[in-house]
Amino acid sequence: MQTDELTGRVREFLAAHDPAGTQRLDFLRARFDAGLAWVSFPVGLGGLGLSRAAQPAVDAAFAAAGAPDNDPLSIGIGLGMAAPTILRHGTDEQRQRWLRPLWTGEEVWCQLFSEPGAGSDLAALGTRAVRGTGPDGTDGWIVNGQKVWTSMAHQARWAILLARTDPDLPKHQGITYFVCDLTHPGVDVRPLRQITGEAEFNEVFLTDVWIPDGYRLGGVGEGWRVAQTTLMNERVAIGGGAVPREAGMIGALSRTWRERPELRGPGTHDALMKLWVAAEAGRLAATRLREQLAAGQPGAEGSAVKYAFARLNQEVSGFELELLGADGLTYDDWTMRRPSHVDWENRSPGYRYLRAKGNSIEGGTSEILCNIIAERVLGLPPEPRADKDVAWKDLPR
Amino acid sequence: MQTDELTGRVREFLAAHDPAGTQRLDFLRARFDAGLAWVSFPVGLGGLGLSRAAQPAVDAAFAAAGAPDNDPLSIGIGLGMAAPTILRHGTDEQRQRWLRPLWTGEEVWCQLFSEPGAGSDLAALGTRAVRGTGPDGTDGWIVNGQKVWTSMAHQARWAILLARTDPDLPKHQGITYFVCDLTHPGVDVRPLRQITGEAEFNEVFLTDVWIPDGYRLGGVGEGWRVAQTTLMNERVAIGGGAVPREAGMIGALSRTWRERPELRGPGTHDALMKLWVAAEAGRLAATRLREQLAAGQPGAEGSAVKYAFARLNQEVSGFELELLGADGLTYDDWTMRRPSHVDWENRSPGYRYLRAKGNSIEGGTSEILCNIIAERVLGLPPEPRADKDVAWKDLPR
Amino acid sequence: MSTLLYSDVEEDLRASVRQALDRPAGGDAWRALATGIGCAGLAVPEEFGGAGASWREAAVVAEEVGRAAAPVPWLGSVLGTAALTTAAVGTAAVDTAAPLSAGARDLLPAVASGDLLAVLVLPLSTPPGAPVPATVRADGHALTGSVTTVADAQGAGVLIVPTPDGLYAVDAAHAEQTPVTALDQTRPLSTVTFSSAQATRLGDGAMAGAAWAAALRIGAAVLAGEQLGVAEWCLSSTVDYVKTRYQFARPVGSFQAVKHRLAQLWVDVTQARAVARYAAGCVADDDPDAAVAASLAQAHCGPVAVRAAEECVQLHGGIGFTWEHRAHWYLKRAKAAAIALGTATQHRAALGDLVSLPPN
Amino acid sequence: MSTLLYSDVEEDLRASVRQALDRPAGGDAWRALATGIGCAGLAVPEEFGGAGASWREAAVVAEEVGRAAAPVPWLGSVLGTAALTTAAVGTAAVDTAAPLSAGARDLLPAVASGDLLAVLVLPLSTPPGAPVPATVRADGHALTGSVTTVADAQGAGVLIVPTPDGLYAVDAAHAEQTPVTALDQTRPLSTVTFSSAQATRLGDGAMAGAAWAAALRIGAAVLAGEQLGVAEWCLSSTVDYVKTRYQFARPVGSFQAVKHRLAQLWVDVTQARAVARYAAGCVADDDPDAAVAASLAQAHCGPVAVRAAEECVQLHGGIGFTWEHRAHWYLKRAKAAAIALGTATQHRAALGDLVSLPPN
Repeated sequence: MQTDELTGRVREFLAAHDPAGTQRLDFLRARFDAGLAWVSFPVGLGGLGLSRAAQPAVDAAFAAAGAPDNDPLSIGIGLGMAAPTILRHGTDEQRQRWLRPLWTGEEVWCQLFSEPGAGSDLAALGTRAVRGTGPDGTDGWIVNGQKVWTSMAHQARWAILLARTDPDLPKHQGITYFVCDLTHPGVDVRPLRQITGEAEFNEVFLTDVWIPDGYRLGGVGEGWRVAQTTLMNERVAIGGGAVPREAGMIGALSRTWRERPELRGPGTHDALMKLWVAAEAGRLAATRLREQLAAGQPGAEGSAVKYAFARLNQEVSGFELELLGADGLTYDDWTMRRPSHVDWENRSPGYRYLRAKGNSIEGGTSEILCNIIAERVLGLPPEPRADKDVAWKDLPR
Repeated sequence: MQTDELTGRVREFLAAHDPAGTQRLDFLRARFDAGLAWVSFPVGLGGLGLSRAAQPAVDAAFAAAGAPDNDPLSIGIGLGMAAPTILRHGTDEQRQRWLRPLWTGEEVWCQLFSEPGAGSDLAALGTRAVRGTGPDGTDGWIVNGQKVWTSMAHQARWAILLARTDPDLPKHQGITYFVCDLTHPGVDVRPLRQITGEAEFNEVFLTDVWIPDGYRLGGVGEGWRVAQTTLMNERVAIGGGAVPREAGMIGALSRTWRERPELRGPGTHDALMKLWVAAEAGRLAATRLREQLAAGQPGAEGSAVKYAFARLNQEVSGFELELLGADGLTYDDWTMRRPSHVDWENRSPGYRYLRAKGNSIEGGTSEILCNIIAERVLGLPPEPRADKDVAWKDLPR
Repeated sequence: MSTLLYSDVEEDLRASVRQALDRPAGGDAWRALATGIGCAGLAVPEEFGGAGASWREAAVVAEEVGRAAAPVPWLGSVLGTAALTTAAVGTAAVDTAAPLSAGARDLLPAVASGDLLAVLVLPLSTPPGAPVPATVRADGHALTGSVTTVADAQGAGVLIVPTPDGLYAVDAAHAEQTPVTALDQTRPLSTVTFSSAQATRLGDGAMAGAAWAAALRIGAAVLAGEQLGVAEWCLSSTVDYVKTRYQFARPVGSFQAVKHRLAQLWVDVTQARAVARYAAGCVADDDPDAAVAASLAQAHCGPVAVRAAEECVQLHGGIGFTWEHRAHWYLKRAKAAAIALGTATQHRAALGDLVSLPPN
Repeated sequence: MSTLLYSDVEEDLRASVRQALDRPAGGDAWRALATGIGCAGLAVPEEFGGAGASWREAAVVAEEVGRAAAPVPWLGSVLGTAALTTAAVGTAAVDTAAPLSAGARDLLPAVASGDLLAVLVLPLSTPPGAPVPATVRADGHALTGSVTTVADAQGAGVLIVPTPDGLYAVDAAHAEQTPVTALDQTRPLSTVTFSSAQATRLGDGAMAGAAWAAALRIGAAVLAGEQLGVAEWCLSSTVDYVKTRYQFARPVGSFQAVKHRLAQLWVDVTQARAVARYAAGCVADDDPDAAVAASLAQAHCGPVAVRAAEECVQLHGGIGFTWEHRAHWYLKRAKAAAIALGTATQHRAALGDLVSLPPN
């Protein structure tokens, strides 16, 4: 489909559904049904089977018309991780059931992967799912375990869940991928306060939680393979459009420098400019990666972009506090909140400093990213492994 | 023995051997025979059985009297590595034969340990020694192999040598420690030019070199244990007395900064001061280590001092070249020479930059030092090892 | 140069302090420290009821306070006591013709006993070499003005106030304090405001300058001890953690990248120990090199503590990012301490002047 | 903003250059490059016999020159050609009312053909934003004066000499050259001395300034390509080496500390590629952001190349420290290139002015 035809369709849709005169949810459902939600998805599932490259123009046209959006920042896990996995590994029935309310935001999703004992080594997870019979007499699974680092769990209806269905197999082989209904009994979501004072994340305790077998994504024991779709989408997500110069933390720092000449000192200018250069280098590298992806050149630079982003955020925010002197000794607010996403823009420099510490841990630690780059990009040999052919239950821990 | 008595002996010796009126070699031999060479060595072997702490006062008294010294910089390997090993592991006959001319400098020593295939992993060395009969019909060893990074080999009479006597044992167990007479046939010393243009080091090719069994230090197969004495002395050697502030490369850099104000720029001052602080921190840490050793508190900081020294030298010399601008683009002399030691003082900044690259390789790479610190000081667990119980000849390489 | 090692007396003191700070929360750690062990009087001359020890011992206390990230006003106490002692007995390193202060001598016994916490009213971010600020003005025996981000003042009994015109003491009850939300919650900050507050004049402007300079220098040296303690806790707790945390069926601490980072951190901590000891010794001896030593210590130990705390959070993985784990207190304390009494950058600039390496 | 990717034409060019530089020593690599492939005329407009390509393509050539650490005068050629082209056709980025230079137009065809190597007479260490130096003075059509550490001049046919009074061309035979012992033996340096040397006046002082500024900017962008090539060779040769070098019965490249260092280096090289491409695109398009892009490229790519070369030496262990192994040529080239056309520090200072982040 040509760009012309696509923008024509958006125009038609907008003509038929006046954003100003339509209920938000009705509008979003209609947009989904018209295939104008995620245009790279198949027809009938909110898309038109186009390339991903066609999406930004569509979103821009809706935004320009003042149409409501689906608050993508708040439902990022559903959009970015659950949806691609359901699309690729789900049955027709599962896709029909879950994708529409996921996209409209009626149903929020979260991710139950990490565990206290399985962080970087996710495949070591120990949450158990054993076959059982449900309240309605159907076949399914009884799940017990503890998950952690679960953002949005307190607002979510559904979770994608990895659980171990066979502890006698090596760790990658005994895992199965489920969708868990968080309204079922036995799900206990507790806020997990972090060093910023907030609780973006939760711990989720699962006690005899019932999951119908129809909520399984992929085969029994195929969970690790299915999870690769989810994780790849997590790491590749580096935003859609081009980022302007001085976006992000370097912008805040540059503004501080420009607006508060009294903070400038002889020893700090070169350090500031080092960070400015690093920010610009990171921005251009991300831009080049986007061009590569758009040109169909698969680049492994996604891990590099995430790694560099964490490093830069930590350096910039650390420098800013010291530059600020007296103000760097203060904090805005230690109140425990449960925000739906990180607010880099409106919180204080102290918050940015602390929150940035998470950037090198969440979604793959910087250490794991370095392993990935070293082995998958540079082709360096793996380290000797002690966990390849050992039953999960026999692993040292 | 009290300090008074010791300095009394030196005074007596000097009265009996006027430095001005005695041949250098005669003077040194007499000093050795008087037990005033290395006073911590046993009586009869150049010493008086005193503590190491007594040495600086003796050396200072001889220096003050204008006495000739044994040019310790040029015979450092003999003094620092061969001598302690001969003393600890040699027979009485070996000690009597080798220590006196070693100390006086009549016979220069070098070290044949490293090989092209055994650098950091020294214990993997492959130079072979097999039992044989010498030209005089005595029992001994025939040695074949290649050694590398051998300073002073072109001037040396003797070498301490590690060779493999049993390839069927795991790598640490089949090594034997020898003294090799470099005047024997089959020893081929070739200069090894390094990135500075000089050849401080040599490659030594050993082809059917005869070593009498009487030149073996320690038991057959005990070579790795014997070598620990040698290597420990290499790494602990961090000089005797206190080092003044701005000694070493930071001094040269500071002088440049003070004498050439036109080189100063707004962005470089903080970088200069970072290096000054690092140099001073390294100096104080080495001073503290010396105090610990003098107080009998065994410190593992020796590895830290060497690691930090290499890091600092590389950073300081790299910064100096950039500070110098046009002058940093030049070099003093690419002529191939064979110096007996490193000349940090009189060569150009470019030489210092290049030569400092060797500081993190020679005498234990910085990577190996980090391993030592991590495992022996911090007690971190070793990595999985593939070479522990495998015969040397079956190791992957 | 005095020794860089710890004496047996210092090791005994360390053990006592560590025990006092290990007590379950609820006990008054500060009272145990100040009065119980007698830390408050450590560096006060015996003639004023002090222990007649020195800032070397005070730095050992700081190491333990840092190691525990203890919310005790040790830095505030050191700064106040340093100013008072300087006013009472002078200092060789500061050229001042000011007569010694009878007022300071009167205050010192109560301070030395631990009954009276004297805190110096200065912005915690004051850099080295800064002049006495003119934000508080004296009108006869009444002070008016305001100072922001003052550390440890909330439990103070007496506030020592340097002004360009003179050095004053104000009963803490006569000042208004507004708490500041601090990045480092273990070291409370407040804005201290005087509204014609009744004050005792301890000395003239020259004495105020001398006390101010000595306190900044001594504070920087002692703070380096605290930073060393923070770094040591972070390193050792991280080493302990990675020995027992398994991922990929191996202890995390067996991975070489982790090992090398911790080894390099250990090298820097080892240097920090030497540098902090040197600074403590220099200020204890009123050595001519004290200003260099203090700035050197801040330039080195501040960044080492921050890096140790950052590595601690990172190498603990997710758990290190939680409020529940102790790591975050150390991170915040290290970062705030890196700003306290001047950043490393500011100390490097000061060093340039002190050792004749001018910026241009 | 033009694309940051390489076009197919650029990849073909790269392949040709790589092949030419791979030839066994002895062949005239520069002639093969300049004339055989036509690199000399790449960025010269077609009307003067050039290929009418751009500095983007010139930067691709520089990448291959860097990757081979080839002793060819590519940087000298770029600087000279940039100055001449600017004089001949002007530049949008530099505000100059100077008329276009007939003399430059006369010279360009021989330059474009590769028959005449035109080299700009400037000290290689000239930082960004430096004014035209006054070390050479014109008296009528005779030049007198001396310029140190000029790169690649020893094979030049014509020397382009900017002075505050005007832009001149001097037959290389009319200048005296004294070779300088260079740290980087792959890029010869000399001191160029004019003693009443006969010169052709190409333009006035304004044109000299415009040509000078354009050459510095273009040179910085193209040099970033060279630094990228150096870094890429160092990274890839090190990766290859640690895959096959066994110590402790394992490939050295299987040790995590080594892996992480190489991964981090790869991240920085990836960024260097984007930054160098951006700079090449900006100077090719005479983009208003060209000065920022060129200084950004030098500030980033210079240090990355040095670090890559240093890691290359270190991770090769002993063999990397020998004269016999190629690593040292890259180390010396990277370090000298980090000084050439201004250090990273100087470029960061220049950037501060360009992007309104003033030092004080």
